[in-house]
Amino acid sequence: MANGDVGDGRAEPVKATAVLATRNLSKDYGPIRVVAEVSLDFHAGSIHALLGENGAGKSTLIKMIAGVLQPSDGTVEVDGVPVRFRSVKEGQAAGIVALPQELMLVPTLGAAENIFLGMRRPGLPGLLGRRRLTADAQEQLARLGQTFNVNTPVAELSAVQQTMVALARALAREARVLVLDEPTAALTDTETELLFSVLRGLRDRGTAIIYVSHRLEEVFALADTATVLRNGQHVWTKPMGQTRHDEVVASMIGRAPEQEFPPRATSDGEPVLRVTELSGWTLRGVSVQARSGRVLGVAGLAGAGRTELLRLIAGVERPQGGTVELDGIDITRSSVARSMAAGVVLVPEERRRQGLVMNASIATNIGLGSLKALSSGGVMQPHRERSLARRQAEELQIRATSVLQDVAELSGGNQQKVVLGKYLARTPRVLLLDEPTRGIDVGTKSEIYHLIRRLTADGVAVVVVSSEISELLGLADEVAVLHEGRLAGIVDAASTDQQTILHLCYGRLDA
Amino acid sequence: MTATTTAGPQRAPHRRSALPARLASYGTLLGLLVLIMLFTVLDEKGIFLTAGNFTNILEQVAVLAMVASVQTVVMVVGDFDLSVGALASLVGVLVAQLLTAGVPVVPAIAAGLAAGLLAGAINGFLVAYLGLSAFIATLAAMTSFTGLALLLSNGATIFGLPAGFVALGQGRLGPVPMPVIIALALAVMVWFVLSRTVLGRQWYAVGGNAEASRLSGVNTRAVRFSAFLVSGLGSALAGIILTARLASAHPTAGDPLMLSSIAAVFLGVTLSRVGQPTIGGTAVGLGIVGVLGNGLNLLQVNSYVQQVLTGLIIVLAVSLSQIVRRRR
Amino acid sequence: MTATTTAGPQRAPHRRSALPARLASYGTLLGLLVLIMLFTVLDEKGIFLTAGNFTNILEQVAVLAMVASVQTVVMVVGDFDLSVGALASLVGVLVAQLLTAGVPVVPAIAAGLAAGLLAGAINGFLVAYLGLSAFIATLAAMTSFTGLALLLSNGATIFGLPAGFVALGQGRLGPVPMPVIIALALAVMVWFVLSRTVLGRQWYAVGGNAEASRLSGVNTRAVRFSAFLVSGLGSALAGIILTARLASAHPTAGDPLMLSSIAAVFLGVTLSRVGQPTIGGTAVGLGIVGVLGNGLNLLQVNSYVQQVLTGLIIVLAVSLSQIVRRRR
Amino acid sequence: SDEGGATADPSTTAPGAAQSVSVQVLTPYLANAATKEVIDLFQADGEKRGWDVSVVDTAGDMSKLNSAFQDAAAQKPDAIVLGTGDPTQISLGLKAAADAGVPVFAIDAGAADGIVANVTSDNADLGKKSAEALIDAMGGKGAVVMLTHDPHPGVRARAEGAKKTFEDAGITVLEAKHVEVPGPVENARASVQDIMSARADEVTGIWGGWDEPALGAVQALEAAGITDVPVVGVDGQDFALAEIEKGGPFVATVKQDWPAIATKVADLVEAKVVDSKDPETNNFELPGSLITGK
Ligand SMILES: Nc1ncnc2c1ncn2[C@@H]1O[C@H](COP(=O)(O)OP(=O)(O)OP(=O)(O)O)[C@@H](O)[C@H]1O
Ligand SMILES: Nc1ncnc2c1ncn2[C@@H]1O[C@H](COP(=O)(O)OP(=O)(O)OP(=O)(O)O)[C@@H](O)[C@H]1O
Ligand SMILES: [Mg+2]
Ligand SMILES: [Mg+2]
Repeated sequence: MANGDVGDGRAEPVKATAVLATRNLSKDYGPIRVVAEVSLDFHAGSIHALLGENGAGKSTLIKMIAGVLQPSDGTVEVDGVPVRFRSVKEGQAAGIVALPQELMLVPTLGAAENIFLGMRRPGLPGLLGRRRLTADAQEQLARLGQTFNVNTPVAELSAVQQTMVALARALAREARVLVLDEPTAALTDTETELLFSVLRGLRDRGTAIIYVSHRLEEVFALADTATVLRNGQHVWTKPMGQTRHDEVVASMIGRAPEQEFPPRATSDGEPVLRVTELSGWTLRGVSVQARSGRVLGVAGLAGAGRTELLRLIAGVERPQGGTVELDGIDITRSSVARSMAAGVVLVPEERRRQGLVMNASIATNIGLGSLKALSSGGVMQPHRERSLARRQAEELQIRATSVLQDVAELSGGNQQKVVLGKYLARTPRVLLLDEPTRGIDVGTKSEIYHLIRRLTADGVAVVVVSSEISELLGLADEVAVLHEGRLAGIVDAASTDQQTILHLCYGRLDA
Repeated sequence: MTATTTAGPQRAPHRRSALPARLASYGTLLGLLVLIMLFTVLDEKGIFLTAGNFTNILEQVAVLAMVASVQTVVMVVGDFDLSVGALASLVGVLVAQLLTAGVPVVPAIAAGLAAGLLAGAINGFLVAYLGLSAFIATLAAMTSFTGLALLLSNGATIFGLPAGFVALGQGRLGPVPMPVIIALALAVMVWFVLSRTVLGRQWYAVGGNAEASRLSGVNTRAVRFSAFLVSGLGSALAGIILTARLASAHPTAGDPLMLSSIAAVFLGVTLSRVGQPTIGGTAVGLGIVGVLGNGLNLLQVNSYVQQVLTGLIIVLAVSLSQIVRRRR
Repeated sequence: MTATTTAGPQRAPHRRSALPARLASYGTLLGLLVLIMLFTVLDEKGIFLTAGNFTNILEQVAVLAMVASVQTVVMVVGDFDLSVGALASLVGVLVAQLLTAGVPVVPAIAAGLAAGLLAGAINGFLVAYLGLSAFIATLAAMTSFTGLALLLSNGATIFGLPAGFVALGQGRLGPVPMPVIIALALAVMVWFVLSRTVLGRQWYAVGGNAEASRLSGVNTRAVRFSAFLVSGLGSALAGIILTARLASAHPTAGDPLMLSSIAAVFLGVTLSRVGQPTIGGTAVGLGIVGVLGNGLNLLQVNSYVQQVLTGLIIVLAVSLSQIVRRRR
Repeated sequence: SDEGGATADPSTTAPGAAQSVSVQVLTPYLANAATKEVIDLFQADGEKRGWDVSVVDTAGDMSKLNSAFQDAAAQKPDAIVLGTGDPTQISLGLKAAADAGVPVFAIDAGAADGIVANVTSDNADLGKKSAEALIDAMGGKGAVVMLTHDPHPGVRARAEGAKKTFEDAGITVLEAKHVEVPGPVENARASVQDIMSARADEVTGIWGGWDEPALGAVQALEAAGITDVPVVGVDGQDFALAEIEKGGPFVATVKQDWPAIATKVADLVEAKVVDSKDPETNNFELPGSLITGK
C-alpha cells in the first residue's frame, strides 16, 4: 500500500520531498502490533487528516513521530533524512511539535508558564522574565480569541480554556510540522472556527499539519489530504476532494455505515426530574424537566453553565438556590452517593480526571459504579465483575486485549467507552451525560445513540450535554439552551435547526 | 495483522494470560531471594538457612509486620500514618498501667484496642473530614501520643505484667511464636479485605483517583476515615503484643516502627509491577528488612558497618528488580 | 476550591482578581500570628515579645531553616529527601575530623560541601536516573550516612574545633547571629531560583506533572537530579553550621532535622493556596515550629505536656487556616 | 565581653534568703528512666527547700538543648541545671547562660568550662563494678558480648571501664554491639537472639551498657532456653532489680546513688545562689552500689 498521491487539493502547490515521512513505522506492545508498517508522506503547506476507529493506532503513530514513543520498527524521515528522536525535546529541535490527545498541562502552573515550558526564551539566560512571559502568553492566547488571566493555575480553568492553553503552547513553538491529536474534542463550534482560521493561516505560510479528529464534518472542511488507518494498518491516502463521508466511514470500520441516529421518542413520558430555579456559580435560576423515555439536550457556549447544571443536579456541587426533585422527592442537597442510589447518574466530562482510575483494569473501573451489585455481604464476586465488564466491553466495542487490561493502556476513545460502560451498567432513573461521545469514533457513536434510545425505551430520562449541535439535533427530543447561566429557551429538536440554536446560545431570543 | 481484539466475550478474551502477571509478582521476590542466597553462601557456619533461624527472623519482624499491614492500608488510600509507632508505645503503656493496676488481661487489652480505634478516628477525622494533609495530621498526633505515653508512664519502664498477658508475646503455638501467628492472622485479614471485599476496592479506588471514585458514588471521606481506623486498631494491637513480648512497656518502645513500616510498604511498592501497595509486596519488604538485619548480625559485621551495608544492599536489591523489570 | 473561571467570548475575562490570591497567601500567616498573640498574652514576664527573644527564636531555627529551604526544592519536584539529617551529621563529623587533624578551615568546609554535593548526586542518580522511589533511595542513603558518621567518629563527640570555625555558628554580625544570616542568604537564593528562574519553573513543572513536562521538552531527569544536588549541598551547609554552633560534631546531631524539615515544608504547603511548597510557606512553617518550642519553654510547661500541646496546637493552627480559607 | 546590655542586671536579681529561688533543669534525655528519676528527685528536693524548679526536655536534640539554654537564660533564673547530656555539645548554651550571669550546674554530665560543678557517678567505676560482677558470675573466665551505645558519653565511659576490666581479667570481648535508641529493649533482644544463634558456644556472658539492653538480652536468652549465660546491666532501675530478684540470667546491676547526687547538686546550688559560695571543685564523683541477687 503506497502513499497516496498528495497535494492537488485546496492547498498551495507543494514541494516535491515531504518534510516528514514514515517508512514502515511499527509499534508492538508485547505480541500485539498496534501500528503496522505504516509509510506516509507529510508535505509543507498541507493539512493531512489521520482517520480511523478508536484504537486504530493514530495516537501511537503520532507519538512515534514526535519522539514520545520509540518505534519498534521502521523509521521517521525529516526532509528525506532518517532520524531517531529519543525525546520530545529532540523532536521539537527538529521542528516537530505535537499536541497530545490528553491535555498535558501542569495543573499548578499558570497558562503563561505552561505555554513556554521547555522553550528557549529571549532575555537573560536562565531567568524567567515574568513580565515578558505574561505579555507573550497573552499574545499567543489572543490569537485563539482568549483573554483570561494567564497567571491563574490552569487547574482552575475550564476545559475549553485548558485546551486553548495546550493549543497556544503548540502554536507558540512555530513548528515546521504541527501535529494535533483531537484538538477540538472539548471545543464548541465557536472556538473550533477560530482554531481553523489559525490553522489555515499556518498552512498558507507553509506549515505541515497532521490532524486527527472523529468529527468528520470538520475534517472535510479543513483537511487537504486524508489517510485512513485500520487495526494499525494504512488503508488509503487520498486528496480530501476525492473522497466522501460514506467512503471514509466504510473504510474506517470495515463495513457500510448504518443509520446514524435512532428514531426519536414517541410518547410524552412522565416528568421524572424537576429542576426549579437552580442557581450556582454561573447558573442563575434555571428550571428544566427531564421526562421518562425522552432525551433532553443541553446546548450552550463554553462556560454557559452546562456542566455546572449537571453537577448540581447530581449532587457533585452544592447549589446556592433552587431545588431538584426526583419523582417528587427533594434531592437537592444529597451527596453523589445518595443521588446515585436514588437513581440519578452523572457521566462526567473529563475522563482522566473524573472518570477513571488509570492504574486499574477495565473491569475494576466498570465495576466501581456497581459495587453493591457485584458483591454479596461486602465480598466482591469477581466473576460477576468480569462478566459485567465483558458485557459492557462488547456493547460499547471497547478495544482491548482483555477486560483485565489497565485502562492506562487504552486509546483515548476506548477510555471514554470505559467511563460510559461504568455508568451505563447502573440502571438509572435519570441519566445525565456530559459530552458522552468526546473522542469516540463515528461507528461507535451511533451504537451509543442507539443504546441511549434503548434506555429511554425502558423509561429512563436522559439529559445530554454536547458541544456538537448536530449531535443534539439528531439525538435529542428537546434542546434546552443555556446562555451565561440562564435558560435562553427550550426548543423541539425535530423542528429546529442549527442556526436557531446558535442564536439562542448567543443570547439572541428573537429566534 | 494486528491482534488487538474487542474485550467482548466472543473474541479470545485472555490474550494477556495470567502467567506473565504472576511471573511479574514473583519477580518481586527477586531481591529477597538474592539476599537469602547471599547470606546462605556467606554464612560458613550454616546457621542462616535453618528452620530455627527463620523462626527467629519471623519473630523479629512480627510486631513490625502488624504495623506494616495497616500502614499498607493507609498507603493504599494514598496517605501516610506517621503516628503508628507513637500510638503503639502509648497503647503499650496504657495497657501495662491497667494491668499493673490490677485490671484483668481481657478488659485491659480491650481498652488498649479501643484507645487505638479512638486515635485512628481522630487521625481519620482530621484527614478525611477536616482535609488536613495526612503528614501534618499524623505527625501532630505522633507528637501528642508520645507526650501522652511519657506522661502516663512518667517516663519509666513499666514491668511486672501478668504471665497470662506476657504469653501473648513470648508463648508459642507448637514451634511458632505467638506474635508470628497474630501478625499472620492480621496480614491475612488485611489481605482479604484489600483484595476480596468492596471496602478494599474502594480503598484502592480512592488511592488511585479520589475524584473519579466520588463521582462513581463512593463515599470517599468515609473510605479514607476507615483506613485510619484500621491503622489505629492495628497499631494498638502491635503495641500490645510488643509490650507482651518485652514483658514491659516503655514510652518510646514503638517509635522505630513508624519509619520501618513505611519503608517495608514502599519496598513492596517499588518491587511490584503495579506501583501500588499490596500485602504481598509489604511481606517481601518485611522479608528484606528482617533477613538483612539477621544476616548481618549472624555474619558478625561491625554495627556501624552494618548500617552502611543495609543502605547499600537495599538500593542494590531495588535497583536489581527495577532493571530486571525493564528487561522483561 | 478549584475555581474555574469562565471565558465566554463576550464575558469579563478577569473574574478572579489578584487580590484574593494575595490575601490567601497572607492568610497563611494566620496560624502563626494567633500563636504569637497567644504567647504574648500568656507570658506574664513579658519576655516573649522582645527583640532578644525573637533573635533567639531565629537563631534556634536557623540550621533547620537551611535544611527546610533545600527540602522545599526536593518537595517542589514532588519527592522527599529523608537523608538530609543524616547527611548533615555526616558532613559535620567529616569537617570536624578534618579540622582536628589540622586541615585549615576553608579547605575543610570545601571538603564538607563537596561531600554534600556527592551525596546529593548519589540520591539524584538513584531517583532520577535509576527510577527508585525517593522514599526508598533517600531512606537507604540515610541509613548508610548514619553508619558512615558513626564509623568516622567512632561513635563519639568530636570537639576542640578552631575558634575561626566556631565563629561561623556562634558569632554575630552586629546583633544578628551568623547562622541566621547564612540561613537567610540561602533562603533568599532558593527563593530567587524557585520563583525567578527557568530552573525554578522546571522544578515546579516536574512536580506538578512530570509527564506533561517531559512532553513539553523538559529534561525531567536532569531537573529532578538538580533538586537533589541542591538538597545535598544545603544539608552539608547545615551540618557545617550546626557543628560550628555546637562547637562539636556528634554522629547523630543532625538527625532530628529530617522530620522537622519535612514538617516545616508541609506546614507551609497546608497553608498555601495551590497546595505547593514555597519558600514563603516554609518560612511560616518554620515560624510556627520555632515560636511553639520557644513559647512553651518560656511558659515552663511540663516537658511531656509540652509535647502533647505541640501536637494539638499544630492541628488547631492548620485547621483554623483551613476553615478560614473555605469561608472565603 | 559582649555589649553591656547582655549581662545580668543586678537590680532585678538579688537573690537573698528571703526571696524564692528559681531553678531551670534542662535535659535532652527525659524519656530515659534514670535521668527522669534523678531529675524528679532533684525537683522534689528543691521544692522542699521552697524553690521554684521547672524542667525542659529536648527529646535527644542537642541543637534544641542549646536553644533551651538560650530561652532559659532569657528568663534569668537563679540557676540552670543540666540534667545529663554531653557538655561539649552545648558550649553555645553555656555561653548564653554566662552572658546572662546565670550559674550552670550539671547532674551526671561532665565537667566543663562554664559549668560551676558537675555531680555524677563515676561512669568508669560503674563499668568496672558491673564487669567485675559479670566476671564473677562467669566463674572468672569466658568470653562476653557488650551491648553499647557510644554516642551517649556516660554509656561510652562505662563501656570503656568495663572493657578494660575484661581485658585485665583475661576475658575476651567477642563483639561490641551498638544498640539503637529508641527501642533499645527490642533492638537488643533481636541482636542477642542472632548472636546466640551464631556463637552460642563461645558466649559466656553479656554486659549491658544500661539496664534496658540487658533486659532485652535476658529475654532473648530465656526465649532460647539458655540458662548458663549471665547478664549484667547498669543503672539499677526497678525492672532490673525485679529481674535480679527472680533469679534468671540477669545477675547484677550497679545502682547509681541518685538521691545522693540530687541532694548534692541542690546543696551546691544553694551554696552558690544563697550564700554566693563556689564549690571547692568542679567535679564530684559519687560511687555506685552493686546490686546482685546474692
Ligand atoms: N502502553 C500500551 N500497552 C498496550 N497497548 C497499548 C498501549 N498503548 C496503546 N495501546 C494500544 O494501542 C492501540 C492503538 O492506540 P491509539 O491510542 O494509537 O489509538 P487511536 O487510534 O489514537 O484511538 P482513539 O481514537 O481512541 O484515540 C490501542 O488498541 C491500545 O489499546
Ligand atoms: N465551584 C465553582 N467554583 C468556581 N467556578 C465555578 C464553579 N462551578 C462552576 N464554575 C464556573 O462556572 C463555569 C460554568 O461552566 P461549565 O463548566 O458549567 O460550562 P460548560 O457550559 O459546561 O462549558 P465547558 O464546555 O467549558 O465545560 C465554569 O467554567 C466555571 O468557570
Ligand atoms: Mg488517540
Ligand atoms: Mg462542560
